[in-house]
Amino acid sequence: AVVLVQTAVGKTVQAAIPEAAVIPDDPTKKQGPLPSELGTRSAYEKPVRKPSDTSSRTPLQDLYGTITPADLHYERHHGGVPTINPEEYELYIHGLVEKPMKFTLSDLKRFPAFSRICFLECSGNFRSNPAGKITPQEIAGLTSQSEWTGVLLSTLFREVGIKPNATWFLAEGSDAAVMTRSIPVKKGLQDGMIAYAQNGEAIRPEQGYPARLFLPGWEGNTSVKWLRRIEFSDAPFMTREETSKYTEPVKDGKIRQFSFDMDARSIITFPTYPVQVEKGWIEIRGIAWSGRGKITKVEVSTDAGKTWQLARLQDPVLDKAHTYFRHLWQWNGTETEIMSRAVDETGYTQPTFNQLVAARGDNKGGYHFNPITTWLIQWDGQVLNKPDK
Amino acid sequence: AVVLVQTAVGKTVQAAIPEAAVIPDDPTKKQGPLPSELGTRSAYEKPVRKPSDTSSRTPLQDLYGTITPADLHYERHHGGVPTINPEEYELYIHGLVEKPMKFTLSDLKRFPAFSRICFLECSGNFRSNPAGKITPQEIAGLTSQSEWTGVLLSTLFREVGIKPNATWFLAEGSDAAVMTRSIPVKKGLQDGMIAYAQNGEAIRPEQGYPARLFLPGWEGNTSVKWLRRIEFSDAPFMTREETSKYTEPVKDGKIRQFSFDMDARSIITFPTYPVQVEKGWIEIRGIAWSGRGKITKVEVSTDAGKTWQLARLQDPVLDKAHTYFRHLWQWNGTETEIMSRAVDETGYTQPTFNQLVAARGDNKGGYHFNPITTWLIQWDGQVLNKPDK
Amino acid sequence: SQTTSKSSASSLISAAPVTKADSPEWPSTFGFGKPATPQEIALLDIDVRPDGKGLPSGSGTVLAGKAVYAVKCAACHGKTGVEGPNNRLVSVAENEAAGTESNKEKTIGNYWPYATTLFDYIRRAMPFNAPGSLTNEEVYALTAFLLNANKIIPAEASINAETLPKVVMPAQKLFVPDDRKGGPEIR
Amino acid sequence: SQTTSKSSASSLISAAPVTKADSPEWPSTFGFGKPATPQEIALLDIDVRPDGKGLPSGSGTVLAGKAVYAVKCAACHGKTGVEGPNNRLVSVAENEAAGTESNKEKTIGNYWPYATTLFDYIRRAMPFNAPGSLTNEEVYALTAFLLNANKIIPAEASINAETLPKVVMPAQKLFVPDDRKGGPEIR
Ligand code: HEC
Ligand code: HEC
Ligand SMILES: [Ca+2]
Ligand SMILES: [Ca+2]
Ligand SMILES: [Ca+2]
Ligand SMILES: [Ca+2]
Ligand SMILES: [Ca+2]
Ligand SMILES: [Ca+2]
Ligand SMILES: [Co+2]
Ligand SMILES: [Co+2]
Repeated sequence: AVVLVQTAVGKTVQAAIPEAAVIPDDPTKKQGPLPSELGTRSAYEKPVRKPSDTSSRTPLQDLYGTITPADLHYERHHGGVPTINPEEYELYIHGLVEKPMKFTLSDLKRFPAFSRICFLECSGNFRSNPAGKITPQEIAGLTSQSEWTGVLLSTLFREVGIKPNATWFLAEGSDAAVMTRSIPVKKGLQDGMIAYAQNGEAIRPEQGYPARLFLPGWEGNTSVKWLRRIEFSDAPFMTREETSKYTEPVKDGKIRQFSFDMDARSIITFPTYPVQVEKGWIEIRGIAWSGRGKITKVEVSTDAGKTWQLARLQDPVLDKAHTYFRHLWQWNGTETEIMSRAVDETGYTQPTFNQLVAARGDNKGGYHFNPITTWLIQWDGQVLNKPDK
Repeated sequence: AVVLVQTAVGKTVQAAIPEAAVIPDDPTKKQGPLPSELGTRSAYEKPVRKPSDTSSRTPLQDLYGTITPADLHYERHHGGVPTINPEEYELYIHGLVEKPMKFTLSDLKRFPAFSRICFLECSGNFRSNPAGKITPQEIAGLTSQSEWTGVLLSTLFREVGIKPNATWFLAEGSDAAVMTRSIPVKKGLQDGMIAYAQNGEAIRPEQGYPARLFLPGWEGNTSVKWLRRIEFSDAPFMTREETSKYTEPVKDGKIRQFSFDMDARSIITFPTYPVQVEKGWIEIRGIAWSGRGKITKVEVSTDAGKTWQLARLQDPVLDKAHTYFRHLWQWNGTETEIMSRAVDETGYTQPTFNQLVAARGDNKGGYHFNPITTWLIQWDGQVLNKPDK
Repeated sequence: SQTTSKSSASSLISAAPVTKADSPEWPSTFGFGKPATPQEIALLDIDVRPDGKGLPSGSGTVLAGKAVYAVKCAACHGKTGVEGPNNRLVSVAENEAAGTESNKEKTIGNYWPYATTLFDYIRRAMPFNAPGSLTNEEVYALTAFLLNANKIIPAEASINAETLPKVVMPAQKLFVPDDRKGGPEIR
Repeated sequence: SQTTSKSSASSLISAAPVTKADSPEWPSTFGFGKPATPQEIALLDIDVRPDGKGLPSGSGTVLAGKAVYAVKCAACHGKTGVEGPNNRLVSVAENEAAGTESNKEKTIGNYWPYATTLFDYIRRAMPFNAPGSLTNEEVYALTAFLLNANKIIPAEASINAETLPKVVMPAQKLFVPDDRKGGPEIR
């Protein structure tokens, strides 16, 4: 992993783990390995996800752009990662359709294809730590971004002929949880797709190999992986994942259901715990995204929220995509707090923890919890997460 | 690798190699592996580069989008891949500057960063085969695309203060070839960068770990990898790679030098040799790119060049970037030739082989050779490359 | 979007259409894929809806469910469905509002809006280490047992395709559709 | 580009500046990095320009070069620089234009525009399997030997920092700068 080193003068920026590797004193004097079939990482670079029993989190603080390397894409599944033979794979589409059909993987690839760079995020993407010793990976590592390629649902839906009373469809996976979610047909027609490729290559097993549903901007769980079946219906199916899970208590004892859209969010990924910085120029960096469209601006505060300044956004700023932001700041060595907030094209501004609690009741955390993340810069340059309470 | 399978009815679309893997009869009845630190490819997918002694080519026909997975990025080097300890890495900038400086990798990462999705292409990216049994990988696999992140040269140049008479700089690598190229300062200021990251993670060893020059749209060799030194000068240094190599004989016995820009080019990547297709709808797919800016259109001919139709371009269409094109075609089963040509925002149209030979003299192939690639569809659906002559 | 230009080397710059969605000009069918037969579909079509559609024949009692539970479920969910180590299946303070500090555990009794979901989920996903291994009778019985343990149905109830959709779950009235719409308001 | 807004939850949609290049508003120096001393630079500064800048002291003769060549180069480039297996170093038909069918091999004699490049390249990259291992004297000698083998300098010539930049290479007159400019014309 990229770790942080403290040099003599205290310069602490993302740097790599040194290794007792066999390296020449002077690489210009020794011919290196010849071209190969597959490249590998430098032995000095060991980025890793952070796995638990149910998920594995992307090391946001170790990444430099918006594409997540496929092997670092976050994982979340409910019955482990199934092994599926692509030769035997079939997708069934039935229910309220004119022509119930089944498609092999080759069939899916023959249809006109579509690609987009888009984030995916688990709606349970929030953690905190009372001591502030928590990294961006631990707080918000259940989001990643890829270039997805596949066939649009609108293309497949026309092929099977959906009936006028079909308003929802069930998406079912072929994992051990036989994961199911009910999806409004409208979303499918708008921008849903069946993705079979990720960052140029076949989708990875953890991301749904050989094919998954992909619903841009919606909570990750709805983009059912290892998709084996789509059934059209005139009502939602009320599966466990859209009732017992992926719903959230809100005000007045109510429980919010079918909360698909991922609200706009941002997080600073540098400087963050466990970095120690020094006085002078610091480029504050992070990512911002919204499930409702493009990010229009990211504001950064370096004085604990008193004033806010516009961060620079890295183009291209894409629809429903991680957008890199950067903000140049001169730290004078006094203790302060830095934070970022995203604004999307609907005019939504990422709220504070207290704004969320005020709006939703005393349920702190849970699904769709997207508060501003604050980082405390101590007098000695040590960065800590500021716990919300 | 993704290979092509001939099913009973002859459907032949990119499909994966079956393996004698231990897979459950029904993946819904067996819990799969839990979340992990690093993902891997499906055991059914084995894309590989095609290595020679001096280069290794990206499997263009196996890719689905515009991002090249880092381990499949093409390789070209002149002394093998050096192993460089990032803790010991230093970049020197000197010559016609106010302040000769050296920067560690951490120093480079502290400067304001910049990212862009951009192709890279070796100017020697052309091969042919008299029997037509040649894949897109073999013809044009010395181009790949990544999201690159680093520091802009303009930022570093201001830091060292370049003198008014500095018109060129030498870029020198720390590989066994101690690779050197002379670059006009103007290009450096325009959009040059020192890249230390690729597709979100640290740049890979074959691509210049821990830091390389990156000159958008220019022949790959100028983007010197494993960069150790930049020296400003008032004239080019006339290194071996810009005299004996990376120059091309043109008309009247002349030799063209400092031909940096990569001319607009496109190649169909599906259907191509060794695919066999069948009658009916076929989505013709490929990539187009230009070193001079954006692709404005790609035209596809399915009648051996008699008529041309506009292909659909996948947005976002980015500056100096591989742009995916797709064209829907109904093949009636008669023998024909299909081909694509790219047009860029300067109005340049990718030429035919004969147009290039007419313009440059009888030197066929060599550097900066970007002819239209033609694929012959035989009566039985077998696709062959049509050799140019 | 398939305009034909006869020029052999046009120098006009004209923006090409970008692929935003599929096109109404495309054929109404590409002819890829095969018809799925009712028999093929039936093998996969295991879902159960709140109105009972999808429920198989058969039935189960609380008593029968208790026996299956002890053998196949208790190890993970606890002797009485409360102890864990995995998800609590039985509400301990069913009068307290879901999600409050004193009743953080969301269970069948206080959080599940439809009884059919229980049948559907157990059949597709449990036991966690042997999913898809239960008979329909076992699933009916476990459903009955868990509904009774959560004080939703009486001990003598029998659960089948007729009775299950009629069970009204305590939490159903709490569920409201998402009212977030983007825009300035925080919801 | 660092406009300050005091709003705590602004709902105005305003396009933020995008990072296209570095900004003139940025500080003239960030203070990262360290000064490079002349001694440090000298250790790396091995390039040689056509005007001779960068050439070290020392010299070499054709005869001395012949001896070094036989031991350290001939295995890869052939006994007389023609046979290979690696790049041909000596022109066999130096009167024929470079790149023609009958003389495809581009060599020092027919294709290299500057003699200084030879010194620079051999010193930095050859022998391929032991780059950076030659003394300056050896490099001068090998340069002399290869220039003579290509009939560019006489057998008795000595090559040093004075004489090398003055050697006029046959191919120099052939080199023209790139005239491609984009636009419709094919060049
Ligand atoms: C080997 C451990 C294990 C066994 C045995 C097991 N379960 Fe589970 N059960 C789990 C886990 C783990 C989950 C959570 C799965 C998830 O969230 O994806 C769970 C979830 C559940 C849930 C959903 C709880 C909720 O509130 O959403 C129900 C209901 C359930 N199990 C019932 C059963 C029944 C009935 C059996 C026996 C037939 C059983 N389980 C056997 C581990 C087990
Ligand atoms: C182990 C093999 C090997 C040995 C020994 C070797 N060379 Fe080379 N030489 C090569 C290869 C391979 C290349 C091509 C490198 C490239 O293109 O990147 C080359 C290229 C050259 C070139 C450039 C040719 C051109 O037209 O661009 C010169 C000059 C040269 N070698 C000189 C020498 C001299 C002088 C020696 C002895 C000191 C030597 N070589 C020893 C393998 C060798
Ligand atoms: Ca999820
Ligand atoms: Ca310090
Ligand atoms: Ca190259
Ligand atoms: Ca056929
Ligand atoms: Ca059904
Ligand atoms: Ca120099
Ligand atoms: Co939700
Ligand atoms: Co060139």
